[in-house]
Amino acid sequence: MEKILAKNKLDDWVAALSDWQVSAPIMEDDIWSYKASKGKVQLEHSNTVQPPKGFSFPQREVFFSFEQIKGQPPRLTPIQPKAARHAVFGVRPCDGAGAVRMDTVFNDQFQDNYYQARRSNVAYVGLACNKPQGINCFCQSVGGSPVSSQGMDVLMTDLGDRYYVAAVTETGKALMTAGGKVFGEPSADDKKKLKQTHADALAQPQRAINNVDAVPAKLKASFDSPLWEELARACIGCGACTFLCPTCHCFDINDENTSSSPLRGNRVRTWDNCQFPDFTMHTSGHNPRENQGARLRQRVNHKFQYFHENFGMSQCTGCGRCITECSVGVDIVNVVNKVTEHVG
Amino acid sequence: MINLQDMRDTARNMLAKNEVRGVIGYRRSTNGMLAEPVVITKPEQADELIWDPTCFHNLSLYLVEDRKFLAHTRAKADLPIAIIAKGCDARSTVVLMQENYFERKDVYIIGVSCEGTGVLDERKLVKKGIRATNSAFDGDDFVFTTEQGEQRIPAREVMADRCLECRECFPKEHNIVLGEDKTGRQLDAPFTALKRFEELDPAARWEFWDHQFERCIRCFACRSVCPMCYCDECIVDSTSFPVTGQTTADEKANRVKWIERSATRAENMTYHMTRVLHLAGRCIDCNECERVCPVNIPLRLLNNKMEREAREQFGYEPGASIGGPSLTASFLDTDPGKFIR
Amino acid sequence: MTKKRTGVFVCHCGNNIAATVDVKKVAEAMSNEENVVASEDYVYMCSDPGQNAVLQSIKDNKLDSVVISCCSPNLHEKTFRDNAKRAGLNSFTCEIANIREQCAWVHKDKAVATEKAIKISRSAVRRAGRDQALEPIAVPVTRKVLVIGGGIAGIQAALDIANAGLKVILVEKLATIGGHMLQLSETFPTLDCSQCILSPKMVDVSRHENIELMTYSEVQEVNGSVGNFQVKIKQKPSYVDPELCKICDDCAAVCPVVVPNEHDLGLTARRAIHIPFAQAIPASYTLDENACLGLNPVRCGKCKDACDVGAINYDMLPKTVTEEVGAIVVATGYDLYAQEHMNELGGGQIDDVLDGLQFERLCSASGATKGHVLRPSDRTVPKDVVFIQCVGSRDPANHCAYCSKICCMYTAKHASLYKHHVPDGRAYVFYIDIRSGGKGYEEFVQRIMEEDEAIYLRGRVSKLYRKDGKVRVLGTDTLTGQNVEIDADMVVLALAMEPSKGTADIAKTLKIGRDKDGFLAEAHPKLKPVESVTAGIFLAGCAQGPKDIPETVSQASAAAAKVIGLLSQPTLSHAPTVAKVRNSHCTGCEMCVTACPYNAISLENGKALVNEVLCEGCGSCSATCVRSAIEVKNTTGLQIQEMIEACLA
Amino acid sequence: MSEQQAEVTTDYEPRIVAFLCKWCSSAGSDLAGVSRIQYPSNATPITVPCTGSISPNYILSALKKGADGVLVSGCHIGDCHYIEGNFLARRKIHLVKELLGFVGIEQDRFRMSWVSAAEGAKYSQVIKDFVEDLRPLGPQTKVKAGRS
Repeated sequence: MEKILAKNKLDDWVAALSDWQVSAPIMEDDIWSYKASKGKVQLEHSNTVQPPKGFSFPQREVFFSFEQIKGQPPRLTPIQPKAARHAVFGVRPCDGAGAVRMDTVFNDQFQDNYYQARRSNVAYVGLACNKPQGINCFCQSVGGSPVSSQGMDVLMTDLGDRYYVAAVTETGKALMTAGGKVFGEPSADDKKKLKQTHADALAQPQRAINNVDAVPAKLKASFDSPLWEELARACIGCGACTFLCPTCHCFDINDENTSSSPLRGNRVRTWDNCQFPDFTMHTSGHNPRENQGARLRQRVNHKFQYFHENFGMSQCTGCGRCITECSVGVDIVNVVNKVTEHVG
Repeated sequence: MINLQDMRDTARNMLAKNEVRGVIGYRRSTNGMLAEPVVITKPEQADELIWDPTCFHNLSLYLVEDRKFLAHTRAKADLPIAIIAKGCDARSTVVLMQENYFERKDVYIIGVSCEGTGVLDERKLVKKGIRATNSAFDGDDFVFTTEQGEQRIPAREVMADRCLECRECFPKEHNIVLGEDKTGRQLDAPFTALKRFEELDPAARWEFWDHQFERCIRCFACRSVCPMCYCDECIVDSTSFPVTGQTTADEKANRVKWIERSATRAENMTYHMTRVLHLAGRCIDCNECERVCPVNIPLRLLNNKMEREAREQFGYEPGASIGGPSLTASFLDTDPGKFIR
Repeated sequence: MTKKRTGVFVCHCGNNIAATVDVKKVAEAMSNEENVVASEDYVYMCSDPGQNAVLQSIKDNKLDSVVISCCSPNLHEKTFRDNAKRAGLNSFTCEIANIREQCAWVHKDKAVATEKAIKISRSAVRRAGRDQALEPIAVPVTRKVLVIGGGIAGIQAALDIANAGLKVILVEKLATIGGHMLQLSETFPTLDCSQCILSPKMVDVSRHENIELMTYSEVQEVNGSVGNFQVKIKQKPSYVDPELCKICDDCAAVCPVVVPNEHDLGLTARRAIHIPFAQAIPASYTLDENACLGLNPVRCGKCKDACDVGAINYDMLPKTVTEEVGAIVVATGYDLYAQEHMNELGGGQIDDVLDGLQFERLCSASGATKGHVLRPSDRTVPKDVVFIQCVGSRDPANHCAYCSKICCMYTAKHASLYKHHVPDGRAYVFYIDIRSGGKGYEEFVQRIMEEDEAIYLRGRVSKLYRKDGKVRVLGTDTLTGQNVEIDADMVVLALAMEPSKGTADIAKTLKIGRDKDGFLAEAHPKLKPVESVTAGIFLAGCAQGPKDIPETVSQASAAAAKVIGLLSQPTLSHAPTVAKVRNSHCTGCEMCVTACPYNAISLENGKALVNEVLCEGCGSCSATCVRSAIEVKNTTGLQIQEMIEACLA
Repeated sequence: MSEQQAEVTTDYEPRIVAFLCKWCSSAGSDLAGVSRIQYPSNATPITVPCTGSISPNYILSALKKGADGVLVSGCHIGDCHYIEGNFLARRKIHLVKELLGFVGIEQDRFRMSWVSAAEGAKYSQVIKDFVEDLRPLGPQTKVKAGRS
């Protein structure tokens, strides 16, 4: 299903999605973030600081609550995520690609019900990038494209005063069907303009990872490279890069007690972060990744080598957030290029 | 004006003469026009050093990293390490020495005066819609290179808030210093932003902070970038835990959890409030925490509040003296006590 | 940590607790606590059967910790800890939940009081859940005592302690011991000669083999704690060797410098080289370096030349000694409130207006006028003398709020002495009321009124001024309601007593507190009147508050008894609830070192190190440490956190 | 992640955690008991050695665990059993109080008082006043952790 939507009709479409909670990027506190749309959606954003991954993988997920009364067996109360259908507008192709990777992780071998319960209720209405969103975009280096519909349910392309709207999945079709008459049919001219816009978008210069196909092997060969520590010398060990990454999915599970006698509390999953020192720390105090260099290597190798070995694709989708938001200039493109350039 | 060549020559000479084992400074990053911290150890690297309005980082953090690295590797440094330090960086270096984190002789401070222009607040530039590929100091202006050519902007329009209110842009504590002492050239009165905020009534203030604490994602960038947050284990929500041969199983099992990992408002709030209280009298307003916050939580207001209380109620100026007592470890008979019933 | 086995014992305290708190319900609620394996209630937990029940339960249930929910820990914490110890438990794993004073006695509603008692008890259970077994710290003691102040209080204390076989160092700021008592003419109510009763004691001090006398000396620094103080004492040079000095007065005879004599409160003069008074101990001259022309033979050197025995040495240097002592008695005495403060009474500017001590010197046979009462301005015999009581005392708005206690008595004595010297003179006494509680005191005052015919006028004096060679006294007699005007030849002010100059400094040096009036604070107003708040430091005499000689002597002997008791044991036991450093977390920032009021923390290899003997366990360090690298044992952050939870559950 | 506002109940009783120093305020509260001076039961005391030992974390923790008010009470200035612990506390607590007010938490939720061992009546008055001042504020939800 492919349609045309006049820009001034966008709000009408949103209004028609009465069964859905609609979120879209809004500018608040000087940053773009996904927020409930309140009826108005304006897709003039550069990419959001936080990717939309939280819709299906929130920073905090309560698995169950527990209670242990003295002399009685423990009582567990499972908690399931509330199921509300959620349409997220303005998702950029890198983040769509991110969703594909997250889906892969949480459904491989074991299906994560908490993730799935949320994910199955989320629809991504993407927006192609006619121009790179920032100076650190490099989606084309990691098998993506600024106009890709990967991971999307609908892909919109800005054609000036109108959007070219294409359904990607059945959910996407349903979303568009709900809009009904707000859409027009695309003319041949529209189709031509779409093609041209996409071609132009692909031709926009981006940052590049050199010889990307050889990267996994070269990284594998560089595990013991002294460069890791050198490149991480400025790293302050915060978690901004991974918390903002559309594909980082590591988590921690803790019991958060609300009472110690009787023992009561919740078992909670929270995002974890390979850049934190205690991420791989053993009880003994031994830490196999004992310095920031090893932690940087983990982040980069996971994206560019291990994920490749496991799933045949780069985990990194080239959104550039980890570069832009790094306060001390740690740059994943630079790191990959530097480390691999010395390997034969 | 700071002569970059002087800075490079100083670094080069000291490294060549083996007077220091490294120089902590700035170089060009691969992220657009921004500078990034670097530690150079060879004389030939001196030409990598730069000095421009994007040199906003407080490099004293890397003195902390350096000491941690030495402690971790059990290495003994026989030479000092040099640091390029702005007024604020020098003050935080003083606090670190006040707290014995290292000794004065271990550090060679190459002071750089901000000469009253301060450094750039990148967000203000973005707000102005300027995409630049280079930036430079020029008198009271910053000069940016953009696609449209050179763009000259009065520094005060895009300068970091802390620089607007800076009382001491000249690094008093130094071994050598580059640039002129233009102390007193502050553009806004100290605590201007704070005063503006305090005009809000309590309900409005709560609404504001409620919203801010709700947004925190607890990436700990604020803590990680702070030179004063050098604790091996943060008492509120640690992402590290020093284990030694003497650490008992009991200590490992029974750590005080003042907050939980969940990034909910109450937890976030407790984290930030504790941090602010622990920085009282130690924070010297480099405002790195606010700069690095990916979601723009205005942390400076909180730290400023404590700074002003310390100054006005206790006559305490953080980073003023290496030998003086710490704010919360000392008291005066004249400390205010009217609030006590 | 393996889980604790805690027993909870809830006391009814007869009906004291049980009337407002449902004790059964408290015991039942506690039995639901995770660590609690036994929870009982009993009518009187502190009684023998009650204690035995606890004892039995500890054994039967293999308890490792107990909580007694009862009265304030100030009353029975020791009882129950000792009891727990009898059962083989470590006494520091016994906690008290105060459900009487802090709950049952202050609330009426049984439901809410019970609920609060549960919270308090639960909180104690949590604390006990993480209590460590601790052993008291044994501290060896130094069997030597420092007495500060060589007045009657210090002398008495030093003699008592020395007689018990302990070594004493007696430190006196001035060149002689004796203090204010030595300035007195006669003492009330018996009118025996002050010098005559004091001098033998002073000689005893100087000859006592256990007393080391350090005059002209001040305590500069005190470190350490009970049993082991390190004191630094600085002795000023007297420039005269007391061993050689023959007190022949040849030196003073040639000394060209004349200054007021402090011993006579300025009523006489002395030379720069002088002996404070004839019977001074040590019996030696002292060269006042502030008055001397320069301690230099080129400038003067007359005294040195005059001294046949070569006792004078201009090159004598100050001497600082460090001594170890086990206990300290502070007897730094009083000073009179300065006349300068009394603007309404001339502010010290009117001739022939004297303070009480000056009058003593006028009456004293060894004094300014060789025992003849002559007024200072013209050396005539005063015929009308006005004595004014409560000068500066009992005046919270302008001067001292307190009663100086001895003025009623010594004014009566003054009036009497005056009348004995000048039988035809008239003695007027202005008073607010007469406080004469003491053995023979009331009779004494009555005798002065009736037999010596002193004229007592109830009222205050509003103004003094000089007129026609007399002092015009304007006052009121509140009994007749009439204004009174007296043209007096002399006026004597019974000025308030205040802590001696330097009391604030010595309090700071010793790290002991002062009360609101600046006197040294006793640890408890009733039960610990001679102890300071710091263990091992005791108080004697007027430094602690105004008192007369018998009372001063009693307190000095009491302090001595305390010291003797303290040092009669070979070791002292110090509470083990002291701060402990987590080395892995300490960065050596020194904040705790700065915050510690006891100098108990130092840096050792870049880490804080607690001197457990000095540490009092106040926890100032732990609240200051941003890293939680230092905590007080059995009051840890974890315990407090769990107690908070228990209070809010 | 928003938290539910605690429902306003009609029979609201403020819950207070009262940190009392062992030597003065705890003894003062004992005296109130001995004198049988009645006061509201809302405050549960936790005895600590000295106000100087009270870490700001204790205060934040109490609020986070749902205390409607927190009281810190110790010896009058100059009377500290540990000489200067209350001086250190006065400075630290000032900062805590200012910070709480700054972020918009009602200033009346947190209180410090000096109550000597002789001031049983004052202790009861401090509690009475605190409870009365807390009542109109309703339950404290701002710092309280609201978990599902």
